[in-house]
Amino acid sequence: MKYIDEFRDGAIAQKIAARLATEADPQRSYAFMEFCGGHTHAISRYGVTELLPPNVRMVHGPGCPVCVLPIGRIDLAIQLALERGAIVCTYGDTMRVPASPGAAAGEPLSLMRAKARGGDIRMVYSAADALQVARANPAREVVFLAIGFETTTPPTALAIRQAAQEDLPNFSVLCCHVLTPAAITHILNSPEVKDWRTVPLDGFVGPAHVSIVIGSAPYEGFARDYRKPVVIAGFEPLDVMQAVLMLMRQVNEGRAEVENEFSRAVTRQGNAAAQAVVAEVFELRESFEWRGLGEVPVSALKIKPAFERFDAEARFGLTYRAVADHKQCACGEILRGVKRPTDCKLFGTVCTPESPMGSCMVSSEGACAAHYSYGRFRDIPVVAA
Amino acid sequence: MKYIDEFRDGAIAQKIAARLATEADPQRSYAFMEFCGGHTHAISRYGVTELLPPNVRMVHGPGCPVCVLPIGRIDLAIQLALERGAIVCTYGDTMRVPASPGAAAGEPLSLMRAKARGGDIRMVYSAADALQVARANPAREVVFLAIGFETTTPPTALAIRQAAQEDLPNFSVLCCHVLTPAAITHILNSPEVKDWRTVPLDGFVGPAHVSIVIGSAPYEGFARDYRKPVVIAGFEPLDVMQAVLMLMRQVNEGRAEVENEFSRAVTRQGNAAAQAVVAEVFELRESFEWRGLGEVPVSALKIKPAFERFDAEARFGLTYRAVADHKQCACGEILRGVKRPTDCKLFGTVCTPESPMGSCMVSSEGACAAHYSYGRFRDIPVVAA
Amino acid sequence: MSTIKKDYVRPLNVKTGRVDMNHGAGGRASTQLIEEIFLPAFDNPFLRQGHDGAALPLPAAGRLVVATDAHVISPLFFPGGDIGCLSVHGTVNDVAMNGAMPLYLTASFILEEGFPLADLKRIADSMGAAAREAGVAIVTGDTKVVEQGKGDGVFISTTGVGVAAPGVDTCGANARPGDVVLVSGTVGEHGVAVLSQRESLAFETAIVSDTAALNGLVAALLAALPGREGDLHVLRDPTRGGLATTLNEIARQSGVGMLLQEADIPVLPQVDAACELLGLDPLYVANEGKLVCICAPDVADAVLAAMRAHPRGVGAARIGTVTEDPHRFVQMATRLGGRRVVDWLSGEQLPRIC
Amino acid sequence: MSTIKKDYVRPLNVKTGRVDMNHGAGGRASTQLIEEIFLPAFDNPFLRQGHDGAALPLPAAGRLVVATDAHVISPLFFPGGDIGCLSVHGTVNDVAMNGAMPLYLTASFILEEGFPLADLKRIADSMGAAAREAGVAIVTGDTKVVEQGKGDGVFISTTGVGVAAPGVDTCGANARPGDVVLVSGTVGEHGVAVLSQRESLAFETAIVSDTAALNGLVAALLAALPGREGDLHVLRDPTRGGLATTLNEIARQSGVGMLLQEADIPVLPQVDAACELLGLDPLYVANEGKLVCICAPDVADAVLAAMRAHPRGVGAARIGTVTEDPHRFVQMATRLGGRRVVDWLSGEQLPRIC
Amino acid sequence: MCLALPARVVSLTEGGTDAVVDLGGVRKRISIALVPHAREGDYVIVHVGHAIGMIDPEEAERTLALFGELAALDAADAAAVAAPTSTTGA
Amino acid sequence: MCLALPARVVSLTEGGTDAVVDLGGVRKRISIALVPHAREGDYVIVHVGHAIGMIDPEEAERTLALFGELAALDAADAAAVAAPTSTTGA
Ligand code: SF4
Ligand code: SF4
Ligand SMILES: [Mg+2]
Ligand SMILES: [Mg+2]
Ligand SMILES: [Mg+2]
Ligand SMILES: [Mg+2]
Ligand SMILES: [Mg+2]
Ligand SMILES: [Mg+2]
Ligand SMILES: [Mg+2]
Ligand SMILES: [Mg+2]
Ligand SMILES: [Mg+2]
Ligand SMILES: [Mg+2]
Repeated sequence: MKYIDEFRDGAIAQKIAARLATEADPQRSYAFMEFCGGHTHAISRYGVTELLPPNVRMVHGPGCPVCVLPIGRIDLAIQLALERGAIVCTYGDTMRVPASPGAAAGEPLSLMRAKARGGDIRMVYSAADALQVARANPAREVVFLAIGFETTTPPTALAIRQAAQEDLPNFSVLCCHVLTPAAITHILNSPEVKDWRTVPLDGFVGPAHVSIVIGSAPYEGFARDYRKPVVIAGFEPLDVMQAVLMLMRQVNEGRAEVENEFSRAVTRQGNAAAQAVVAEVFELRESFEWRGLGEVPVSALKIKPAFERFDAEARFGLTYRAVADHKQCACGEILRGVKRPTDCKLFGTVCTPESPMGSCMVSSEGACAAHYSYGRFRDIPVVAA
Repeated sequence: MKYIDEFRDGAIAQKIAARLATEADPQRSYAFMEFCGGHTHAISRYGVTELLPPNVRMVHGPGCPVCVLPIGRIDLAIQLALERGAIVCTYGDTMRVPASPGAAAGEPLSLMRAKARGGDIRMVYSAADALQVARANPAREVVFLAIGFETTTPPTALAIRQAAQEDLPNFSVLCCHVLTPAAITHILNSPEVKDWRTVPLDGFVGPAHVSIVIGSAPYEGFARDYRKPVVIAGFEPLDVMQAVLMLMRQVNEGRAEVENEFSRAVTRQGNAAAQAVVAEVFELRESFEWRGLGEVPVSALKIKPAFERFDAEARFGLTYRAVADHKQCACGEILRGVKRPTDCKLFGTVCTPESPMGSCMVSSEGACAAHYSYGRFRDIPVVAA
Repeated sequence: MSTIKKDYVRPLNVKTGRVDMNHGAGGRASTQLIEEIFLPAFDNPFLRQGHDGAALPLPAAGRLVVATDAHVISPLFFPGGDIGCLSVHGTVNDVAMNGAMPLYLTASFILEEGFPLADLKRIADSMGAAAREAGVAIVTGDTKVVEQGKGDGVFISTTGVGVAAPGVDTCGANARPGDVVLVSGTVGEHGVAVLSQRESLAFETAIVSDTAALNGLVAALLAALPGREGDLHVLRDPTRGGLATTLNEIARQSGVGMLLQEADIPVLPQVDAACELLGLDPLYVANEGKLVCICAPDVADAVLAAMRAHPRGVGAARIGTVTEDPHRFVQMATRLGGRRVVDWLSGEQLPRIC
Repeated sequence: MSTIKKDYVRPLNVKTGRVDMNHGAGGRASTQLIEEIFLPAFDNPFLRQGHDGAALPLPAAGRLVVATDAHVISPLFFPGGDIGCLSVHGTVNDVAMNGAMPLYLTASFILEEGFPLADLKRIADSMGAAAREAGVAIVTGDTKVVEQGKGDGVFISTTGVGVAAPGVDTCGANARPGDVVLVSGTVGEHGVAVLSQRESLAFETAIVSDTAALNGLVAALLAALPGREGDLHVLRDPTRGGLATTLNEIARQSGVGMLLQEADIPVLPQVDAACELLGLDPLYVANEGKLVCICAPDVADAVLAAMRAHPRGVGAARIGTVTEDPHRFVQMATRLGGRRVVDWLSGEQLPRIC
Repeated sequence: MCLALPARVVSLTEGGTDAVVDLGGVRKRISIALVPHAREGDYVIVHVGHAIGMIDPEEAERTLALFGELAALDAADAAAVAAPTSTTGA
Repeated sequence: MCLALPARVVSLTEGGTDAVVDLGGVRKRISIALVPHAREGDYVIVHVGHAIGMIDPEEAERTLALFGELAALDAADAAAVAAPTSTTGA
């Protein structure tokens, strides 16, 4: 597969690993946050950690759209399906995120469990599929639970615009699209990073596919104002390794720049067509609750008044109710880089991918799930008999 | 079971049989038509034929409501289910009556086959069940395909009146209720009976449960005007045998009266309450097509204009289209008493209860089905080894 | 030292939990379902092998008998039983009707998404109890989950494996003119008990399903004929389609006719009444704990005595004889003194209004 | 002379006809369905006994092996196969994975009202052909019909009976540290071929399911180790949950770990591409014609050679070794040079968008 | 023509439109809207979930007695049989 | 963050809003409404059924070349590495 296989080459990986080993300053330790779950996944799936010097630590960021979706939003979707009789369409892993404990005491519901209780909840592979469901079920309300960062927002915008053109009477979107730069700002301004320095952050591996849409320019402030190096990197393992090398060099050389390792797909300006349709359909929300980060100002999008009839919140008169995470769940701290999965008491005991307690255990881009599924071996030696 | 078991007593049956044998005039032959399918069924199931003298022949009449339903009416019901998306409710055996060949060439459809092709067709045990289906499915049209003679009409009338009281917006009735006396008149006026005398008819075993509702008075004209003895009889085997004995005596004595063997349930006036609700909801149809008998004037009921919104014919703008029976099917002649099942070329070959070609092979009250399922042994001897 | 936490699986919520698609995906959730619901209910060393199948000791001699049944009953719980015990009895009996001793069962479950785990556990426990009572081990199984609206709660297919002693052959083709037809008890209870629970019919009755394993009864019949096991010509359980259909099947396979005596066919008065009410004929109503036995006339008394001496055959009766008849009619002398054909079930045995 | 017409049954309309409730009622329509569709497709003397079960010759020696599988695939017809042949292969393979020669199959059908008879015939014919190719006889069965909306076209549960030679024991608990892990060919084709037909995913590919019977391959492996059959420690077919889940099951049952070499695991390039597109991992995608073999290291070369010499094992590869590991982790050295756990499948293997 | 059976009224529901009837130990709720005069202990004739008529116990006795008389007649002459209810003259 | 892959445009549909793309022999129809300039032969980046961007082949070459240079560096000093694209100055 062109533009894929070349970026997974084991021989080159060894060479970058060797460079990293050579260039790492043994006197210091490096902590880089990969914002994106895509990077978290690549690091875990390809075993990139093994190839990094021991004094380089990757800190997982909040860039997993499933992970940052707060419980209250899942509750709204379940309410639409079970109480309002709507067909709720959503992307894969969203189905498994635990909601607040349902009427059926005991375990919390999730969209998947709500489906097992009779909710008509359907997994789609594209916002366009949800539109199709609405066309095929004219007598039913069809709601698309739209999650994701800037990558995923333009297809949702297209779907809403299309619905407006067709004057589809039964389609609406429960919009949960969030913005990457706002989250990075939030982390940089968090007391752990900014004041207490309990979370050392020497730089960011910047988003790959988000940056295709928004370009690299939005990160420039982080380099300039917070003096943090940013290297935008593709989601292939060599991209990640190369980005770490580039970050290490910036740190070693005392630079703080936005560099673009993913120049084959990312420009400074991003995708103008995508930005245009997003601007046509969406506007900024004053504030939005992120799981782990809490209320973050101007960090999400909502549907513009011109398209209000496609806004499920308005259409169904939904009232958002914030719900606290499970008391012992450390998702919040993990999403802010303050804790690692193994710091959570529930990790691997009551919280597993089969019965996740927090959202980080749901998607394989979530820090807990990635560590559970790919990284647990790390503390034991392989003993071949 | 009180009022049942006493009327199935084998010892008494032997005694009535002995009386019949004693009183039968060996010089003549007796042909009695049992109008009702209920009598046909009792005769077959209990083996009554064995207990009658050889010169007594029972002629099966048209009193099987499933049998007389013409193809065009089944077509309408299928059309409602498959083309209009209605839930069609009906009584048991109606499901299996062959309709005209459907779009899917080859075999004719039936309600059961239409159900297998996705039609929402439900068997009910009472008109009240169909009402309940309508209440439970407010978003769907629910049509009750109402068949039957005067026995079954009052419950349908009650359901329509109830729907009107509740102002049920999605319930309607495809009314196919027919009238017994009109059918008897039609047979008595048929050329085979009246003119050519090819069908000798020495009297009628009169309806049991129909007569509970309409009383015995309506038959008096047959005795008076056509000089045919009528004995109203219950549906238990002793009732039938006793009725035959009573008919035989009338014939022997040259009488033509209406006698009531079923006096434990039938009065001269019938059930006034039932007649009242029927009169409230229904009125006479000018003409109605019966399978086998063709168009019979004033032989059926239709829903009164005051209840028109519950009349599926009006509500869906249905147009009745008469459809000819299968060319080789002798149902018509059988229903008129002109032929016996074994006179039909299709009997027991292409036409069997599993794949009936005509309606008489559907219900176990139908002459063909009754003979197929209960009577086929008649021509072979039992040889115990 | 390893900091990895020990394998821990949050137990299934069998109180309020439901089957979801994960339980059928073949991963950890599937394994958990099996280990927490099926293993404890069926427990035996073969099942605990945990292979995709079971390796079993080979019986010493005779013929191997296998039988299978799909169980799709609605409602799943009915007076006198449930789909769990039924799925054991249904197949154990088919093995037994081959004159064989049932040894092992396999079980395949098709669960509908949303099915309550509490009901599943109740069903599995009922299967386990029925298997233990019948002396068979459920040695291997499979579980799939289908989406809501693509199943009906739970379907269970079971397959039984047993061994028939040499000289035993009870297949449907063995009936001969002159043979005696016996039935092990009253007919029609199972079907009536199930129908009584259908919402739209809903009648009240004390009738319970007769569902039961008949391998013990079959063993007793064979034991009553030492050296003459071959005189037990046919065994068959009159399930779907009832006694009438089963006798017609045998008549067809053996190329014979039968003559039954209506007065001798045992039917409980309440079953008779319920059938009247619904317009059914008890001869066509399903049984799940009765058998039909066709045997040589000179052993009929011994067989009938052996039946009546067994708890599953106390109501046994001689109901007719096998006749020579190229038309293979099952006929019946009615209680009234008439005669009629007792035909195959045609279509479904549905409540009749006319 | 009798005027009764000869038994005549209008043949099923297999062109445009559909399954209706009568076909499952146990009467004449049920019998007709069996006689016109299943009997000709499966034809063999055991099935023709027409009993509610089959009486079979007992194998001479060894262990009796039974296995069962419920098949609920959607779509029913997919590139490379259909639910019919799949239901034969799935169970034949489970018997074969016990080191046994499969002899007999039973088949239980749950049909949804309205299912086209033409499709049923096509499926039955495919089952019959697959059974003949695998050398097994479908000896008995059962058919039920459920109402529309309570099934999904057709579900098929099959049970296989076979016999394992003395000394053969290939159950999942037998893996030992130092053993070699082999796979008989490329993984992931079946699952990808099925997914490619799902309406909402709909992609075009030349990939076809690998569905096939593996009893011939197993026989070849055993034949390659005369007197040392015991060195074939584990056989297992990596179906639902894929290679990864199967290896985890074995690790758990044997109380061992494994170390795989990603670069050595054979995957077709198109399967790789389809998995990339859908966000799937081929290690978790179902196979229906592949086996995993874990054997003693000193016979590994001979086993691998025997695999490659057999038509069903031409793509066989050595993919890893068994390790001592109280945590029972299946680990993998990645192509990149890193290392990771290869965990059980968690939840469903569903297309992933993030 | 249509299937109907005599069953004993066990109890009337409030409002009096429905009743529970008993047939040989089997109980079922039916509508008695068409036989408003039915009371506990009466035998009603049940058809498609509705009582459509009632049994007149005396007439039932009469009919059974008639059957009984046949026994007496067996060896005797047929002439003396009591005529059943006749509603129209000849 | 979200799964996306480079795939080659095989053909454009009429109207030009959709395209068929090829990834390693697997073909799928996607929307190219967000990359209206995509043409046959281009590599687009596909996410949830939509092309959201395009591959710049020259930049891809440059990145790969950069990896390649590491080999040359292996035994040498690290100082001479060419700086990658920098969009903001330090
Ligand atoms: S292990 Fe589970 S409970 Fe703990 S932080 Fe992670 S997701 Fe939350
Ligand atoms: S046998 Fe069939 S075709 Fe012939 S008259 Fe009877 S119902 Fe009609
Ligand atoms: Mg069976
Ligand atoms: Mg059975
Ligand atoms: Mg059986
Ligand atoms: Mg299995
Ligand atoms: Mg259902
Ligand atoms: Mg299996
Ligand atoms: Mg299998
Ligand atoms: Mg297997
Ligand atoms: Mg069966
Ligand atoms: Mg379906």
